Amino acid sequence: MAKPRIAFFDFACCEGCQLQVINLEAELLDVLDHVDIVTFREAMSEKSDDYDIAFIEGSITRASDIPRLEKIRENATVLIALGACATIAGVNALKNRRTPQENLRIVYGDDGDKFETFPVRPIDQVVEVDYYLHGCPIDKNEFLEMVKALLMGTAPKQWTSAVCVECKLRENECVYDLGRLCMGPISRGGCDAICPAYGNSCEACRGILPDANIPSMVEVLKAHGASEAEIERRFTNFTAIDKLVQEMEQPQ
Amino acid sequence: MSDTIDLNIRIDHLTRVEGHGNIVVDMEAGELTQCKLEIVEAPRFFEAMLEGRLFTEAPHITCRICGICSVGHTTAALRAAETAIGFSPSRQTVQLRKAMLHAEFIQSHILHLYFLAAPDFLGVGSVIPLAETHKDVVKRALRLKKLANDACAVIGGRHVHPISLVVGGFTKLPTVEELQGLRDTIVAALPDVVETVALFKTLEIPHFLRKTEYISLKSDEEYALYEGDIYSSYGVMLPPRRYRHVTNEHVLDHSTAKRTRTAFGTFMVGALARVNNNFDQLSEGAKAVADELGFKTPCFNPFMNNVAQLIETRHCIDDLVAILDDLIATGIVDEIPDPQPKAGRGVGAVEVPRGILYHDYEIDAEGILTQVNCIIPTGQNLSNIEADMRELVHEVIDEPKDQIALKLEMLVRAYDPCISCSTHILDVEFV
Amino acid sequence: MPASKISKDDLKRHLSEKLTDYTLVGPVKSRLAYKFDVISNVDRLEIEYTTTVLPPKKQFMPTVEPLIRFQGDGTAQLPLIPTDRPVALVALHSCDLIATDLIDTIFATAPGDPYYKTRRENAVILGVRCMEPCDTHAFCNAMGTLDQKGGADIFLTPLDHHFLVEPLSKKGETFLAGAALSHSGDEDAQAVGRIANERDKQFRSQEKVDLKALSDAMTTSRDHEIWDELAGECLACGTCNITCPTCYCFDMCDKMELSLVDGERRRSWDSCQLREFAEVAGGENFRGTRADRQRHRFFRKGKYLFDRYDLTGCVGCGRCVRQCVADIDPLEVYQRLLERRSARV
Amino acid sequence: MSESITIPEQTLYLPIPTPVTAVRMLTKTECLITVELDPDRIEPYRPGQFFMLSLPGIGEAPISVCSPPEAYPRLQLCVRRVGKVTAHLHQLAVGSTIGIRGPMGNGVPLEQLKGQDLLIAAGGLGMVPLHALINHIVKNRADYGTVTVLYGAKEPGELLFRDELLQWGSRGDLNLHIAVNIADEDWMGHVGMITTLFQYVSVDVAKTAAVIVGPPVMYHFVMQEIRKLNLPPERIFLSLERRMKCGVGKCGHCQINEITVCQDGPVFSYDQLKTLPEAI
Ligand SMILES: Cc1cc2nc3c(=O)[nH]c(=O)nc-3n(C[C@H](O)[C@H](O)[C@H](O)COP(=O)(O)OP(=O)(O)OC[C@H]3O[C@@H](n4cnc5c(N)ncnc54)[C@H](O)[C@@H]3O)c2cc1C
Ligand code: SF4
Ligand code: SF4
Ligand code: SF4
Repeated sequence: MAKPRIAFFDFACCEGCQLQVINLEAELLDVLDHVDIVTFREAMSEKSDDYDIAFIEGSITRASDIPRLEKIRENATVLIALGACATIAGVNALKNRRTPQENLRIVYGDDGDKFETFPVRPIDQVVEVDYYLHGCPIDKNEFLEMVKALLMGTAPKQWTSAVCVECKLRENECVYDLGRLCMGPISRGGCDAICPAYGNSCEACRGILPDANIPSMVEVLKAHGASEAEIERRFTNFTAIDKLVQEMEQPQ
Repeated sequence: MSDTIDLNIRIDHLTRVEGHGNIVVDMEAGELTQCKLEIVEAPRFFEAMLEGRLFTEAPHITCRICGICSVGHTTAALRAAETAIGFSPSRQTVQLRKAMLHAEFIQSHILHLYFLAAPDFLGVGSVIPLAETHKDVVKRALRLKKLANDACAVIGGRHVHPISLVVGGFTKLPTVEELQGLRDTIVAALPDVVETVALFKTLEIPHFLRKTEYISLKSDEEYALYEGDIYSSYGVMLPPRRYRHVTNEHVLDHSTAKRTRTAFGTFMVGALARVNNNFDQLSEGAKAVADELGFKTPCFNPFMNNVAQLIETRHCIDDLVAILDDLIATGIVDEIPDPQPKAGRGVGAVEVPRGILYHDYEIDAEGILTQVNCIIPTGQNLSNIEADMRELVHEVIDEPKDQIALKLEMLVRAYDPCISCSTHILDVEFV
Repeated sequence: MPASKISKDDLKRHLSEKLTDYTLVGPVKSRLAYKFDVISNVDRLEIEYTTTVLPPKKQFMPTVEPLIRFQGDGTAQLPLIPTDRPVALVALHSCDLIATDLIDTIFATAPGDPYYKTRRENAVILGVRCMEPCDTHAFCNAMGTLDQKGGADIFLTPLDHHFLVEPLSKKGETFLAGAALSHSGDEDAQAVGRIANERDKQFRSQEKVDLKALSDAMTTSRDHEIWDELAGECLACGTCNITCPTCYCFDMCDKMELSLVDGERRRSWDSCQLREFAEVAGGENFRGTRADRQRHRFFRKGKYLFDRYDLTGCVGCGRCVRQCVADIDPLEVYQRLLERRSARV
Repeated sequence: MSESITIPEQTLYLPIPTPVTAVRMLTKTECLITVELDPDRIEPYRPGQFFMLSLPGIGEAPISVCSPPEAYPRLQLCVRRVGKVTAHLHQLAVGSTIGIRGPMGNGVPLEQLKGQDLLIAAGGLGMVPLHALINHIVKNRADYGTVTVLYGAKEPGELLFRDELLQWGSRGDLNLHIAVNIADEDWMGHVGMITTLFQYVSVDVAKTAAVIVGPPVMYHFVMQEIRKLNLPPERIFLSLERRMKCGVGKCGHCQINEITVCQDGPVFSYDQLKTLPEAI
């Protein structure tokens, strides 16, 4: 069987997710036994338009990104959103809280009009996405599992349970008990609760679960002393674009 | 001879660098009409995102500016925020942060040397063919990289977007046993560093000299990475809060002082600048590496930035071991960070692998960020890269076009530019 | 066997000596909470502690464990569970002892679970009496599990400077061989009685839950408004199940190595509060709402297991309410259900 | 029944490698897989029982017995492609090996059905276990009284076992009624929900048992019709589908009240189900 051909592409992002792939130090060479990486700009000069699986990193932030992404979708059999920027617009979506003009003025002052920008979108708002690899950054082991599943011709696991599940399985002390707030109860897991395991809050970088009980989460945050503004911040770190969150913010 | 030459070079989406950039060179009848490094990376508006957020969020948001320098951004953010609220972290916190930063230097330099730069010298397109032809070399690179990543995992949870580093200290502290384990693995890896030096000794670094100004941090205490004053090889020393004097001259500031400095031309930050400026404070091991690779200060060859990175890799490994020894000897005390907001302004100036990184925050009494400015090293280097490119084109103009293109690419890559970082690139507007 | 005791130092010494033959597992302290962990230095062991994050069940059924190993040649093998060294599981509270009893019953009911049984049989359990409520969440007294000795092989009662020691099985006696035991007189038994009396008053509720009445109350409470109220609060995060000593549901999934031929079929703890738990092909979900799932959770504790095995599925350890960020409290739920029942009767 | 082999606990979760001897597509989404069981390791099965089919690295899925007990040690399984495991089962090649655990569950109480008139109602994939039952009845026709089979499918293309349906229909000793919700051009038969077939049914309440298998929604409507027939609840049998992971009563996924569907079911009398809220 011919090795599947894999390509990586990046849009607006920090390229940390691609770095996580390179960070698979112990497994990288074995992965290369199973697949051909044909495009990976961050790490190689070779390029090709002939690939089976495309991993897309980054958010779409300007009109000129769209045809490029559409072209990739056309070429690829399987298209995977790699990391929070691509799956849920991630930290980039923070900019959507202001108009593009305001953003340009704040950062570039009078030079602002030299740039094109529009409200940030995750890539599934532009093309169809087959699978999601969530996280900011992605978990490199989850990437490996995804590659294995694809090689076996089966659907990769897409998480539907909360971060708390993995957090408790690791036997972490709840960070609420350490006096911090945490979005773990309503956030998509798959990260092995790495942030709470290191004593810090879950910031929902994998997005909020589709059937999350947002009103109750708000109550929990309040009960732990969070102000309205603080709650708003918690809900918008990585999920400013989340439909559920935006609905919550709509005045009743 | 060159006055009859027409030359057109366009390298779109330069590879093996962080972020998207194009090289454009146009020569008509020997006259260089265009010679630039175009930045096509989508702007990301981090400063705008940060305004209105809480100061404690800054490290976790700004590290997302760049995955490769994410510890660097975290550190700059921590330092800016703590300076603004007038908080001094404990010695233990500082030591652990320095260890993280060292690990990032090792990881970033190794990545650049083996994965991004070496393929040029070995005449291949990437590390992937090397995995076939030079399996041992690739494995060694991966081992060294893993070492750095493991260090970050032990101390901060992970390298890309570290977790436990927060304003005030750490949300979780490593145990002495973990630090001891880490120390042992690092020491065991020293032969890999020696091999790396031996490998780079065999590679031929292009000979190209152009005098420029080197800017880095400088400290009386140590080889300045985590903190220090801003120092120029032309002898100027400035406190971090006056960083705009070095960063903003070209476009925004038209003061007399500025014009004087413009007379010096462009400047370089990064490994070469640091090694040039602070050579004496390197570890003995690092000095030996310099010796072995024939590095002499001052060095005006930008291609030698790769060698400077290798020297620093050794320094960071040596110093990391020293820090770990110190932490193991003193033991780890549980501290729960609890920084309180206070109105103020703070500049965090930190050396990251590619040069000085500045974060400048203004915080109100509630701890809300009201003004944010981040200046990244690659933004500072851009003009210098272009100045080098212009001179290099003239030197190599007689070579075949693909050779010229390759040399230009190698030059740009030698700077290890990190274009994703370029949130503020337009301070040096030239597109 | 006459009542005996051992000084606290001697017990420590004895445990330390046992390290040569036994793998010692007991509570250790992390930052604020305790957890069961392998102990190589007895100084780390905290015999008097507040209930752990996860229950000791993880000792017999790890949170993730391989059930099958696949081999390149297409065959499947059973992973070996090493039993060369017995495990001494130290300082289980009464609630955890009773919970262990319950899971023993279920995982030994034909067909028995070989992995659980192997580990369980390989372990000697040292129970320890709680001399004060471990915190304000526990309600073991209300569930009737306080002071129970359940599946323990040895039961310890801490007094000022020594422990009363009751061996309860052959395994327990073997473990105690060579320990510096001395005779314990009536005054010790009286002291225990006195302390217990004081202790009982400190629990947050003094009332005992009538288990039979609770099961009956549940039978008529399917449409109680409480389920919707709980659904409003519950975040479906699964914490309550994962931390419960009597929950044993698991998921199974395969994890292959990069060779794609070698690999494992693993089971990992699961939670009935998660949306997908009861979903089948075609999208049908038999407990699609949080209300359905909360009801299932509590019925399982108070009714299903009781009806089937005559055991309480809730031992009052308080782990779930302690760790539920939405503060959902089983005791309150039971009381509400019982209230309506008594209002009706 | 032959003497049962007790599964040693040690091999509770261990799939037995079993050769695939035939694979045939029945419809666009269902295929029929035939395997040869190892009689030393896998005991005979009954209609209504199921097996766990296992593929290394992909997972396991509970699949009903589709062939009559008489076929043992041959076993047929009819699989609808809905997800991971089932998709891979569709790609099986003759000569390959799959892992099998089972038989599991109680199965249809054949002893109780003996001598009775039978009303059998199959909705969609529910025909799979009932195919095993009907074939058993056909092979032992004298043991049963009048047999009526109602079969409802969404559309003609989804009808399973079309050849056999023809045979059954032409036997004369089986009353077979088929309904499709949506007809196509070639469909000459009845159009409507399976419930509309009850107009053809008349039963002798004194000696009729009913066996019903179908998707959850179907139970709701079919039970309304069945109740009209006044059959005693203990002579009405239904098979339930639930999520299952272990198949041996441990994993908790298929629990309804105090019972587990995999161990105490999947076949239940209506009598039992009445006291099991949530069951249907
Ligand atoms: C007793 C019993 C007998 C069955 N008999 C047959 C049969 O004869 N033929 C047939 O085609 N199907 C049968 N099924 C259904 C079959 O088991 C599921 O379709 C199959 O497990 C789906 O697995 P998958 O890996 O292909 O799907 P997945 O990719 O895992 O998921 C697809 C969908 O199937 C659901 N699902 C996953 N696992 C299970 C599971 N273990 N049980 C039920 N649903 C699940 C998921 O919720 C999801 O909606 C039976 C189910 C039961 C409980
Ligand atoms: S998801 Fe996070 S780590 Fe990945 S590219 Fe985006 S910002 Fe970087
Ligand atoms: S720390 Fe966060 S993820 Fe972990 S249990 Fe607590 S709320 Fe859940
Ligand atoms: S722990 Fe609390 S919030 Fe989480 S699932 Fe259980 S009851 Fe719901």
